[in-house]
Amino acid sequence: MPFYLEIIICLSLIIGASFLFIGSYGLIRLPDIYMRLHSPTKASTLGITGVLVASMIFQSYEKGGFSVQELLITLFLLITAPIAANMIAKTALHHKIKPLKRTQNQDLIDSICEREEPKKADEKSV
Amino acid sequence: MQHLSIFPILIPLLFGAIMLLPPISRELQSQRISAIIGTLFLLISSATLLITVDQEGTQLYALGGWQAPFGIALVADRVSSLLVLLTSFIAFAIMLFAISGKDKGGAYFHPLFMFQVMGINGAFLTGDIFNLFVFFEVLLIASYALLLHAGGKQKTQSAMHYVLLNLVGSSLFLFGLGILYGTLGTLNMADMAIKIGQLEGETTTIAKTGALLLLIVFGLKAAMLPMHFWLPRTYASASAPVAALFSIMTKVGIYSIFRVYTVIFGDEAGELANIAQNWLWPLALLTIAAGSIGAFASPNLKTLNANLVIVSSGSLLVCAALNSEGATSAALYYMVHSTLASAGLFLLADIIARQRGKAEDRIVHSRPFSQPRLIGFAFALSAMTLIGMPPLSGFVGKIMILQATQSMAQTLWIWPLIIISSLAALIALSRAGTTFFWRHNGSPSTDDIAAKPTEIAGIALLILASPLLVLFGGELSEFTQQAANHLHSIQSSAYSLLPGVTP
Amino acid sequence: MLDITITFVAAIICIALFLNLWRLLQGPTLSDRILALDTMYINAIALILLYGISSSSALYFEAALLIAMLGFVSTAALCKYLLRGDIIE
Amino acid sequence: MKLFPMPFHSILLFVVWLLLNNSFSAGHIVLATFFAIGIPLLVGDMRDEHPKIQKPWLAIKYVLMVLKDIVSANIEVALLIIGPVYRLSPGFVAVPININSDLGITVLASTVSLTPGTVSAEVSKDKKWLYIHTLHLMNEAKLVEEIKSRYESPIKEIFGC
Amino acid sequence: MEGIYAFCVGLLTACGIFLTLRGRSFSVVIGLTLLSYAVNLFLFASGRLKLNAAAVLGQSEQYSDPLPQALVLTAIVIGFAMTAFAVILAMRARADLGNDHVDGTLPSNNEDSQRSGGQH
Amino acid sequence: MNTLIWLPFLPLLGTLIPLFSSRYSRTACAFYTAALPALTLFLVLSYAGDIFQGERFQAAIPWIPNIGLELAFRLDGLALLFSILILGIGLLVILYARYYLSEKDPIGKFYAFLILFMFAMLGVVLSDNLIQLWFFWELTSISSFLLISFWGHKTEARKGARMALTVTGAGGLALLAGLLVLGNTVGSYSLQVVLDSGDLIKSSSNYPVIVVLVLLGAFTKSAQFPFHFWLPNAMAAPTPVSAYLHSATMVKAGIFLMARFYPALADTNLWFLIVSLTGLATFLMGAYIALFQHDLKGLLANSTISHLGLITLLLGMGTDLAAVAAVFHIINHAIFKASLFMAAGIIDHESGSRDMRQLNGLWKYMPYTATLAMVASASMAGVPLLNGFLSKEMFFTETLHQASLGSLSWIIPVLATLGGALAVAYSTRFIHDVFFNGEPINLPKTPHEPPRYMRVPVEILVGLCLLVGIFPGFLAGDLLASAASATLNGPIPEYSLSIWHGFNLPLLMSAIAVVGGLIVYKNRSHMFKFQAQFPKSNPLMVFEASVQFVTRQAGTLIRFTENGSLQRYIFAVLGLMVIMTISTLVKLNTTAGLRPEIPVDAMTITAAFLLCVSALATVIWHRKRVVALITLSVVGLIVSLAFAQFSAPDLALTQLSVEVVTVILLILALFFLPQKTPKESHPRIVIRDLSIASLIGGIIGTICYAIMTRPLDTISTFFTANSKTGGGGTNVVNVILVDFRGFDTLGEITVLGIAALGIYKLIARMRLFMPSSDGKGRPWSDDKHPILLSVISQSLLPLALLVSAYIFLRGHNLPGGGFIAGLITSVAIIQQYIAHGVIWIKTRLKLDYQILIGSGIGIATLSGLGSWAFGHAFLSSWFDYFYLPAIGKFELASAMIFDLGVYLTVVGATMLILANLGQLTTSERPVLKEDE
Ligand code: NA
Ligand code: NA
Repeated sequence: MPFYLEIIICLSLIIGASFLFIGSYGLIRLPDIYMRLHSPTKASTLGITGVLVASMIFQSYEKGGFSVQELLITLFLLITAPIAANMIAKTALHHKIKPLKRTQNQDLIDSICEREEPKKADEKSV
Repeated sequence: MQHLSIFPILIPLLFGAIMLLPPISRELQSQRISAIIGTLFLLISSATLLITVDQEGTQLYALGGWQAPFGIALVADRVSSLLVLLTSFIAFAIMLFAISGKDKGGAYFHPLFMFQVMGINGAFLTGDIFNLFVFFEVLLIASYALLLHAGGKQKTQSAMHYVLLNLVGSSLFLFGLGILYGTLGTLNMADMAIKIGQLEGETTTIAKTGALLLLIVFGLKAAMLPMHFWLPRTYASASAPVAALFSIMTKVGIYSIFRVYTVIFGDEAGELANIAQNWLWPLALLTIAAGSIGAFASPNLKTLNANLVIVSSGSLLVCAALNSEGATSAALYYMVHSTLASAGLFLLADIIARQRGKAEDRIVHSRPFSQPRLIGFAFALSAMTLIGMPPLSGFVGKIMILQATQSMAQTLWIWPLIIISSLAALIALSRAGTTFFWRHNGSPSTDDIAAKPTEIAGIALLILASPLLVLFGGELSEFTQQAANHLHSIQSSAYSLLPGVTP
Repeated sequence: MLDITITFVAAIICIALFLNLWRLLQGPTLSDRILALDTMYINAIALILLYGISSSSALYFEAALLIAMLGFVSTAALCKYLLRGDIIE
Repeated sequence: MKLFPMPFHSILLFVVWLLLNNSFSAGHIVLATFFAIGIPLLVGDMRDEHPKIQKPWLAIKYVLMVLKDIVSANIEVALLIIGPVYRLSPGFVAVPININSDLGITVLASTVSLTPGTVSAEVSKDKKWLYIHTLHLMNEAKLVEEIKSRYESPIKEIFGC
Repeated sequence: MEGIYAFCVGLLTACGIFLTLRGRSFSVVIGLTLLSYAVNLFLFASGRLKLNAAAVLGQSEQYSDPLPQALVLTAIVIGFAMTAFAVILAMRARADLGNDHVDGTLPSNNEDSQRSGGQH
Repeated sequence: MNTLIWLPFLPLLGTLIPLFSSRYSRTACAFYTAALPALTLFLVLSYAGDIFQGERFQAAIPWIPNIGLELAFRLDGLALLFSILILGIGLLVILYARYYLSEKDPIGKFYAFLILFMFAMLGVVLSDNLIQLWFFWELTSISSFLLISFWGHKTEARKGARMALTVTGAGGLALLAGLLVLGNTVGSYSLQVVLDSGDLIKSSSNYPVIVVLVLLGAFTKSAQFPFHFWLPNAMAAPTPVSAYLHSATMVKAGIFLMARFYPALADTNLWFLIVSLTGLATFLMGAYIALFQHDLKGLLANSTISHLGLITLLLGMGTDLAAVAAVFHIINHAIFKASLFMAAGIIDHESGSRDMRQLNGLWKYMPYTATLAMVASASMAGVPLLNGFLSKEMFFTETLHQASLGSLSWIIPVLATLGGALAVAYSTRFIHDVFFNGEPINLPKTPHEPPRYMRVPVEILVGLCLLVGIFPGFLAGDLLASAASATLNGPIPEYSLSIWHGFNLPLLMSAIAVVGGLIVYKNRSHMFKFQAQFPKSNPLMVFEASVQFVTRQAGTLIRFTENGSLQRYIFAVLGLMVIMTISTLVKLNTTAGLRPEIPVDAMTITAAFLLCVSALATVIWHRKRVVALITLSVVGLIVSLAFAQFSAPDLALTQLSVEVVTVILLILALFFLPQKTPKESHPRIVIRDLSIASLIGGIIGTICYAIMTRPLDTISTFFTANSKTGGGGTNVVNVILVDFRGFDTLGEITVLGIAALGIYKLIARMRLFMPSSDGKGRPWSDDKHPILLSVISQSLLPLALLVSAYIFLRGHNLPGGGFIAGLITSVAIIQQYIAHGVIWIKTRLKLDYQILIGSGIGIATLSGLGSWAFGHAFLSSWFDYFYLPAIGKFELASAMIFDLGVYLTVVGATMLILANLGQLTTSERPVLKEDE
């Protein structure tokens, strides 16, 4: 395998792995479920893309043709990850899980749960 | 005919599948007609198979054209074809019974029945141990579904135990298969028989654990103590045709024990020769005892009959423990006899329960029967068969078993138990019979509960088979003798079942 | 170089999986656990692809694809269960 | 019945088939065509009516933009995660939306989830509000404005709703 | 590697067996599922472990034993069918008998079970 | 064929006659019924001449040679004697019963049972084969059961019959064992061989066993002490039955057995001790008890017991003359006892009572019957000029001619005299209490003479009493001689049948007996008072109570073992498994084999750690069900990764897809199950379960390790070698599945299909628990179909279908195949159900899942059947490569059609399960079709 390819593969692998790691790390580190949602949804999608790119290049080289199958995985993840995040957020909200204290607009949570339009600030104060 | 050996599997499979498809799936009547036609075809082909095997010897059928041990082979020898014919016969009789209305009360009765028959026949015919597992599962899953036919709390409760226990059993089966494949590297039973003798060193010990695991699995199916607990409640709660069909299911376990422990772990298995027998001895005898005690304690006819199934299992296990041609021959005869008898009584118990109003089949006084003569006659025949009283078939089987003991120790253990179990059956069944037919109050029900002609025909086929087994006992026992002879010689002539390899 | 990178990356992904497991065990809410499981699916895909690279085999792609497809369904079903109890209605 | 009830999907399926098989051989092109026609016919009924893509080029442009945003979103979020957590200031935001199609709303919500620091948490019953959670909420009004201008309007344009 | 593998199989078996011995149908089903994982891994291992040796002609230099794999595949499918049946039967039992105990009756003199009985 | 073979079967044929002729008239029925027995008797008698000359007739045809059973009959003196008794008295009973039974009684059934019994008895006495003898022996038990319980609506009849059956049945089983041992000892089941092998038998170590077992059979049947108790309770039978069974036939079967095996078994100390002492005890006890009976038939029954004891005692003595005396008394007892039973029946019939405290002074009302009865009684008492006297004289003589008890041998004649006295006493009571002794008390009917022909049988029998008593040699000489000779299997001793032997000790004993008997009768009031001190124990009650007791104990035991606890049942299975495997595994010295292990890497450790922790977490949290489900998913995921790592991509794919479907299924089910599991296992149980679980885990782990580290020589090389050339595919696993072992796969999809059908059955009638809130009491969300999920799912469906097509088509050559493709399709459809709900799908997806299953299995089967057309075996595959312009080379294989069947079944089954389960809560829930 030419050196430049190896470099590219390694780089994408390392970048991918870093993002994957950060995604999982955030899952541990962030203080509430709503914040944790962000980390795998985003960091992981990019992370997996990195690994996929590495795989694509590697397999293309190995087969001597081109291998773009891996794109499909990315496609699937891009389509589904937001929906999964949305579903998980819905469950958290449905279970009335308290967000971090300093979260802004916590008063919205009731409306979100009821899927109503947001109550206006002035209405609330009345 | 070239494909004869696979007919007993394919016919029920195809009929089962066709019954799921329109137009047959839409009408109960057309399902009934095709079920009768299917079981009749099955009966004819099984009988033809038996005759062919008897005349031309063992029929090997290499599925997919792949010769054993690489492909799956069906082995129709005297043993398997006899049991296949038995299955087909009771299937036909039971189906005759069922089409009078017992097939109502839930969907898919007929296809499930067909699939169960297919599973049983497959288990008898296959020569491959993993394929045996598959057919075990076919017959089990069909039996689970059939057990629940027509619903009711009782059924649900007993099905729960039956299903979960068998799931554990299936797991053990696979563990056992894994061990055997991991040590022998083959799945064909004849090939295993050869390879088992070639095992060396500690691999032998590992293979032995596998063999014992299988013994547990087969023992569970055969209701061997301490794994018989599930049977009485399960059989007693099943609807009549299902319980009747179940009467062959314990025999599948017994058959597997004979197949595996005389063919693979038989006399020529070197260090692993006859490993099951030491375990079978005490367990078989205890099984007889447990069944007899259960028969004594049974509050109703179905439970009583179920306990007698346990007794018959115990007796058959004794034959397996005896491990001789005579014992195997006895077992084969006894198997045919006891399957027919208990199937017949399960069907009859349904008519009895139906005509006795609220008392059902409990052994308490009740209103009189609306067909006392017919039912009484059938019951008497049934009971005598099961007790083992002449002139019905039980006595021949019993004598064959008693004659099969060879040493003093064997005799001292087996004879008293067999005899006491007969006495227990005698007492229990005579108590049931006198109560049913003579302890009455009130008048017969005026509802239309009389046994219908096809019901009578089904029961008659099963019950009247018994005197025929005695009348033609000479021929039949000669056949079982030859079958036993064959079974015990497979191990030494295993290469004849393996066209794919040369010694 | 590729070998060393693969070992290194594998180690990182393994740590990531440990972290997911930690979250899965820790909870505290069911949503957290489902999220952890969902993340695990993604890390597993990465691991499979990495294994494919290290063993120069393309046979593992389908497994990764299936995890991507089916993992989502199971996440969605679990969430629907928490929301509605009845997932098919 | 139309031959291509779902033209966008037909193209997608055609491409995906070739991707899956890593092959542009004649045989696969035939198969890809077969599936591109066959599967939509098969599942044509299993769909609600959705607006068609009116401006394909805009759609492609939009996709590229989102891809770019995803990359930056990832980096941004990664930095936020490894940075000091106590500085994060999360918050919920209600974004008023004005898209008349479920598909459009879904695309918008997905985009929002994939892009910087936001996750779509809920859509109100009347489909007029998209609730999002932000990891680091600095300026609510600006965020709402950015979502509406950067994502919502192109989507409306693409689907013409 | 074989040691770790065997340990995992053993542990899965133990976990499965323990849950299978519980009293509530759902636990038993979970236990049987774990047990079937163990069974499948065990059966698979009877062909011995090999790395980079998928039994696809031309894709690897050596081939792992394909036969146990085929067996496990069959076992997985059958296991699925059985588990599915058991699960639904558990539901049915709950519906028919009013509780989810595998025996259809709640063990007597048990405060815990009585407390939970009122929950539904 | 020899007519001998037909002898017993003629009456059997006759069993049907009464059933069909009873519709005409009772007389006609009796007449037709009697025809075949009469013919049989005629045939039997036709042999008599030759037999008296010392000939023996035998005939046999093979039946079941494997068990030593042949259809073999012999007609010798003993058989002739018994045949004449059975048929002769049988004919009289037929006539008698015609008048005895009332209009209400089904006479056809009665006669049928009677003839059946006659057939069985004839079979017993004519048998020339041990097994056949037992065969008929058991038939007598059954047919007598039917006769005794003829009035089954009466409790005593039912219970009495059951007791008789139980006791004689038990004896029959012992007899079977005895006969089998006997046959084994001799090496033949032929009676003649056995009879000729007396010495061999007696010197065999089996001899005591044989004697005990055979005698158990004989004693139970002949109501010998301590098995006598069933006989009095069998008196619940109609009197004709008693007259037949309890005088001449059934109870004599035991006697017959002892006589039959006399040459083979008798004449040893053991035989003497058992037989004569039992006989003596029975003789005395029966006579004593007879004295205290108030019931006429009770008296006769106990007298029968006593007389049977007498005969047994004679047979036990072991001398040839005693045997002759025994045979003679068999004849005499049969004659007088049958007539007495019939007389008792007449009295009962005409007066409505059998209680001797009510029956008094009947002489006035029925003098003719009274005379007959009195003659017969006198014979029973052993009064001279009657037949009973002769054999009793012989009996007394024989008691004097033995010395078996050594210096105590005198006891036997003394006790015999005592028994004789008791016999005189109860006979006197029968005569005096019934026919004299004042006026009848409260009889239900006014007694009168019976119908003319009802008396005829009695007249004949009483006539015989007199004739034999007066002309013994002329009437019974030949018969007795030939019977005795057959009994002894050799020449008979010198004896004289004359009435008068001069004044001798036996005559004195007779005199003492008569005088003593009269004295006893005179002082009966004292004796009744004495007897009244003892608590009355009804054997029937005792028997019933003991059966009840055993039943109860059995019930208790069964309730203890089969306590309905699945946990215990599973534990039993596992316990057995532990015992069996550990007992083997301890012999495994080295766990690790010689096969080199794969080095460990970080990835594996991580996966293993994840697996173990999740599995443990599943166990620890199994009571929090949703959490357990999530950890279970992790386990499933790791298992698939393990398959992937160890070179099984197909397995990985399958495991993954099955995993998801399983999780969905469990989630669906969880809705209807409690959300949490209560903590209910006792800590002791938990520890027990933990121990056995760890044990089994350890065992399985050890075996697994031991196997993996040992090399294996397997048949699999065949598959890799032939996969491409023979199966046309490069994915060996798939080729095995669809070709080499396609039959397994066919079974497997059948299982799946059946499971779906079964599940449908389960669901169709399910009542529902639908929780309105989750485990923590939170109400469910009102968002049924989240909008984002709905929209995305619609877009995913075509993609998922494409992927499943891809997986399907590549399966033969690369990982994939119909099964995985089917699961992917199902998951995609399920996803639509989850996202959109049932109603939405219902209007859009018109798939009948049942048809999918049926056609899937059908297609798979038909693809296998296709090969028949080419003369190949089922499931033989074909494949070929084709060339199309522009497309190029491609392969078509029958295996793909098979795989299509798999695909369809999987989709059908999975969807039938999941969709119907999902639909439960909706208006589309499956319901039972009306016609099913
Ligand atoms: Na629903
Ligand atoms: Na539902």
